[in-house]
Amino acid sequence: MGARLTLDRISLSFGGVHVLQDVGFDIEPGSILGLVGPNGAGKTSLFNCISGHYRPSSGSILIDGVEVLGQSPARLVHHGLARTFQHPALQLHASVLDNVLLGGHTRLPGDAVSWALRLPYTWRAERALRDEAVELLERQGLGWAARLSADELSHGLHKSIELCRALMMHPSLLLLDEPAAGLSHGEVEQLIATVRRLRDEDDMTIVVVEHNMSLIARLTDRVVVLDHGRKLMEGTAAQAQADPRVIEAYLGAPDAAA
Amino acid sequence: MNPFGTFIQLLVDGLAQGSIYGALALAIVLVNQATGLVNFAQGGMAVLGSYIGLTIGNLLIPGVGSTLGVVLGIVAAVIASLALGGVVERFVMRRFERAEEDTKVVATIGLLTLITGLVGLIWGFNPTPYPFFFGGSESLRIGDVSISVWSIVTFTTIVALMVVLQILFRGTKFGLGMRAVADNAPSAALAGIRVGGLRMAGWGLAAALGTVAAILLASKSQLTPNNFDGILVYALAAVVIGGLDSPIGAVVAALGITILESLAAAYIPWIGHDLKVVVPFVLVFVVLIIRPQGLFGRRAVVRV
Amino acid sequence: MKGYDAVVSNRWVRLGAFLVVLVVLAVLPLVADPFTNQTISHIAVFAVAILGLNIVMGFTGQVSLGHSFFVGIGAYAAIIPIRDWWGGPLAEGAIVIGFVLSGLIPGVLGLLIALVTVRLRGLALAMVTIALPTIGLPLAQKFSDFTGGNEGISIRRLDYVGADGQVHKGNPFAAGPGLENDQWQYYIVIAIALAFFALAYFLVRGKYGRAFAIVRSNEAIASSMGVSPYRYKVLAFTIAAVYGGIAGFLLIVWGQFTSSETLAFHHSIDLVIASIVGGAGSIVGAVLGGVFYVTVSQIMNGLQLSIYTTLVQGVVIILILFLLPGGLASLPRTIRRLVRRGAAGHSVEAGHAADSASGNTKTQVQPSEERNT
Amino acid sequence: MKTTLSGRRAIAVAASVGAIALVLAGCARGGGDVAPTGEDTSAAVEPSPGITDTTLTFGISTPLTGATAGPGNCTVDGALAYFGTKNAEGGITFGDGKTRKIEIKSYDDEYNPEKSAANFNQMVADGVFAAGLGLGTPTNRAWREAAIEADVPQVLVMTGDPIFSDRTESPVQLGLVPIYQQEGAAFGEALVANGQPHKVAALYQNDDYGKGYLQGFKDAVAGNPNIEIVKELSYEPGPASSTPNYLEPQVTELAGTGADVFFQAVSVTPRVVENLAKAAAIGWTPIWFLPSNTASPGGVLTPAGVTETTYPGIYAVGFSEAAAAPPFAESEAGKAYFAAIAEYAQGPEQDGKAFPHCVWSWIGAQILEQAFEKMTEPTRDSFLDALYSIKGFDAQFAFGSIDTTVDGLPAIQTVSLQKFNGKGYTNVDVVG
Repeated sequence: MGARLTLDRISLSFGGVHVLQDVGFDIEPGSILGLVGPNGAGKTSLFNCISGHYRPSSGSILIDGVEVLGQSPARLVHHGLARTFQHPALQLHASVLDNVLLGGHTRLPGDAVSWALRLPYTWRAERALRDEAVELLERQGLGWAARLSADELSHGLHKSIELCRALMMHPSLLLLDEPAAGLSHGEVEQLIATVRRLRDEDDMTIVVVEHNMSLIARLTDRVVVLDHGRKLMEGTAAQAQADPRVIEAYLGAPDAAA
Repeated sequence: MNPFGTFIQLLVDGLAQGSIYGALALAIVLVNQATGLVNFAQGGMAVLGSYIGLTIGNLLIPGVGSTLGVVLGIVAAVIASLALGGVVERFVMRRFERAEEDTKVVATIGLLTLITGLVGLIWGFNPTPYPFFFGGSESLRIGDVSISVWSIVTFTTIVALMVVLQILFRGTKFGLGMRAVADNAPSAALAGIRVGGLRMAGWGLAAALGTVAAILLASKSQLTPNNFDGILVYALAAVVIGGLDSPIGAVVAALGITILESLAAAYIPWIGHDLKVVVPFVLVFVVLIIRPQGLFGRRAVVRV
Repeated sequence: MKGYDAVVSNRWVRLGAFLVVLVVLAVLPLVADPFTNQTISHIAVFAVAILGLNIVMGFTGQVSLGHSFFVGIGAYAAIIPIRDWWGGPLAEGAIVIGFVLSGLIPGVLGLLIALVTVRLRGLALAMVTIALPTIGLPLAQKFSDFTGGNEGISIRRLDYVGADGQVHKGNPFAAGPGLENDQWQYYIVIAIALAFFALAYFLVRGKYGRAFAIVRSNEAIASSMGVSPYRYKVLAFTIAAVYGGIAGFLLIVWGQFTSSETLAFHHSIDLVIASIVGGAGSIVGAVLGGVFYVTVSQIMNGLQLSIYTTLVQGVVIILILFLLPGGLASLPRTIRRLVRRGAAGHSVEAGHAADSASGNTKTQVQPSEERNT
Repeated sequence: MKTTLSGRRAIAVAASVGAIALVLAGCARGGGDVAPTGEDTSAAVEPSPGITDTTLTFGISTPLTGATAGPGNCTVDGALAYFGTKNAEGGITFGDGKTRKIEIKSYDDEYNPEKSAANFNQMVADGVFAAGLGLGTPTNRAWREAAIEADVPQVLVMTGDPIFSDRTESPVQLGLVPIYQQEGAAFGEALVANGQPHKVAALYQNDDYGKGYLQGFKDAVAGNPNIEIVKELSYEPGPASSTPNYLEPQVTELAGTGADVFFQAVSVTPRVVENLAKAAAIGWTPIWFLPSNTASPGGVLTPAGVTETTYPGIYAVGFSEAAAAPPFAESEAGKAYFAAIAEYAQGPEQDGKAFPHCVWSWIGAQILEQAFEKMTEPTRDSFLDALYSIKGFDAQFAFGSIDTTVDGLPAIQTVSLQKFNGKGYTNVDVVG
């Protein structure tokens, strides 16, 4: 079941610079929200607020009605939140499988002593997780890469692996930070299919930060447009593309709107 | 000597000894600003520099007379250290530019081991007196308190160096460039700053500074290969307390911990001289917990 | 499925190799001369200490320059109960108490210190860890009535009252019939060291290994995965302290002596150097580090060139950092890489395009275990 | 199929290695032990390890690198110089009539007890006949009991720790230099002897060295109301990282007591130099007491800028002539000593006079030679018997004669109180 995410009047500032001002919106469970806006609009900062990496100076963040503002990112995971990063930070010297397994961290039972003693239940949990990860990778068409070292793969594959890692967390709320950046055309198509499937089959709530407006238009149910740390408008992608304020905001950086 | 005289004497002596720690701390700050790492070999390099100066000075003395010989020796030591620092940065530390923090630390520890081994083999382990070119052991008396010429020279030299560095850091293009490099080397490079050159300069200057401190120390208490081992630990404590990016902070902290340590030893009986070394390090704990960037340091913004 | 086959067979090979090592380790002391046994025990003592350092430095990336503090405290925690109680009503129990305390006391101290300090980054943590031996050594000397000060405590010839009511001198780690002391001490040291290596080996695989690795490489991502960097760094620091303490116990088994010197800061530096030379991010590296720590001095002594030891160590560490950043443990991998690059020269991805098109899943298999080893 | 095959193969290899090893184990060490412990009726004595008809190997474990490397290298170099000269003359004629050359093997312990313990194991493996002369209390203590267990003589160690000369505690040991208490007591007795009232300030290293000196002094002045110890300060010693950087605060604090005698048991040369200069600078001019290892005229007093008139008296306890004093260098023996050091020393930049330990080691070597000449069998027992029975031997550079027959005292026992005369030291009996 997807989570409902409600933001209310989120403000964030660094050393007197207002990065976000009174941003708020609400996402229906099981829908895809696009977060768009020109460079420096505050999209990633907002992401970081939701995922707990930044602490907003005021406002409220509710996941399924529970206030999570001020909780550490590691705590937020227990609210069903998972995210990807603009630059996928994988363990380059670890295998793809190990990278993906990391996503299942919180689902593994046992303390350090049990694991050091290799008690049978830790062992079994690890094996079950491993099977699940292999299956997930195979579903993404990455089964062949499971045992390769991450640094032997391309950027596009890193993005896919990172997504798998996030999916291993069984999230109800998934934040994707520029998932299509640097992907080839074919990879983008695959991404769209995957994200749609997550919404339709797994009923996930998904927030996507993306520059690529055509991708946003195809993928999202609604969009929120940010500019200079403020919410410019909220609506469907078509409404946003037609909105004069949005066009004006992008005019300063026309290439970004491409 | 009356109790008040003792107190003042402890303060005065603390300032002089603390200046030595401060100078090394200053060198550590300089390297940190230039290359973003902490150089554990700073003390070893300083000792190496002063041995070079001593050797050159001794070679010159028969020809040019003792005072000039010593002065030229010191000049030679400073020049040699500048070169040494630059060379070490360029050909050793440059390799670890992108390495992780612990690798860099270990690289400088390796450097320290190498230099210590080398100095011991070349110059031996005998404590060697270092000539001072004017009456270093003379002292002035003000009431009960005596202030040695050495103390005055040391203190003023270090304070002058600190001021020069502070101006260099905050007020010149060179310092600005250095800070830009420390903050973000790639963008500094894009902005046309010669990152490599600045780093070499930072290391060279730091090595020269350390050598000045080592010579000052040696002129009081002889030169040995391990002269700076204990002092390095104090200098690091000073850097942490004062803040890694603040020349003034480093020197003030160095003076502060030295004086505090002496006073605690003299006036808090259960600490005494046995446990006075504990004082600066407990202070390190306290400062780090309350103000992790150091008393004078600026807080770094953590980016995700 | 064929990929799995390869891994399984690989595991059998590994198991076989492990059994060989085990058998050799078990039989060797019966054959070898005492010095060999003592040397191997000595290596094992420091391998355990270095393993602790690897867990905190290599696996979670925290610079610790105070490891000798934990080794020294562990040695005291082991030797003082034995000195005071062995031969009394507690008999051999004193050794067990010493063993438990040698892990427990450093562990608790490590935990307390970590709770306060691991929030600090890089250098600040290094500084705090320097403070540990710097404070610990004068304290140990201050309370010399209890710790023996710099004269130390020796339990090789401990006075005890025997069953006959007479005072005897005895070594708590003297062998029973059929074994020599060096053999007996070897078995104790090796058994405990192996056990702690096994624990570490299992720990850094699976859940905790992945968590440590991500904490080391990217704390922001770690926390997004539900891995609290703070908790895992505290955990690693505490484990390292326990390993240091256990190494202290083993030091007592090996040499039956300790003094305040064991705590000294420069021994921490020696351990850090050994850790890096062996390979900080690796279990095997700890053994190699121990070999380096013990045998370099021995070889230099043997050549009667010990005044060059410091220089040689300095050169070795710089060379290792230049040529083998992963330490000696990474030598096979580096060679493999060089060979592969020389032989194939093709990128894996290029190969993959063809593979996946034809549905062929046979690619180079790199068992994930290898990367941590 | 492949799986099980390679698995079986691996286990088979393991098993066969084990089997071979077990077979080896059965015959190697267990079998070897039986022969020598069998009958003991043969007439010829079985020589101990490390001695042949032409050579004897002597091991020295001492700090050769690190903060204590200076004096540490000296402990090797003095012996190398002495035996180097003797070997060049053809060797030493032993009590059993054979002439042997002495081979010195040195082992670096970095002033680290764990390394010195490892060094002992290595020395045993290298087959040294005996070991000793090494510097340091904790480092020698670390293998004292191991040496007893292994029955390897650990002799003429350079530490004033009394345990090494206690025959019951240390049956195969002997100290070389006077125990610290003796030195402290010598000064105390001389101070009492002058009959004047004195206020004493003390600065000592907080270890067996400093505490031993102070204890000896206190015992000697105990019960004498004339002498009052007004203040005692200490400092924590330790090599390298924890070497105290300066002790001037202590000197300043002690100066505040107005004491007229300064009992200073500090073992770090540069610190003593600083302290001597400091006290003069702040106008405190007490009578000084210096311990034997940091009283060198050339190495300590001259660098401190101290002259005969700076203080009412600088006293040191000596048990050997100081190589840095002019009369030493002018004497025939002194010239021979410096020539030998120049030829045989292995330590870097060794001048033989910066630390007194070179001379002490030279004296130790002479005592060893005495023992070698007296031992009638090539065994450690015979060597120890010979070593423990030297009496009335006047070693070069040592004050008084060597007497190793007294339980509880080291080989060199005669300590003399000496007063600085501007160039070197002259022996005195009374302070003042």
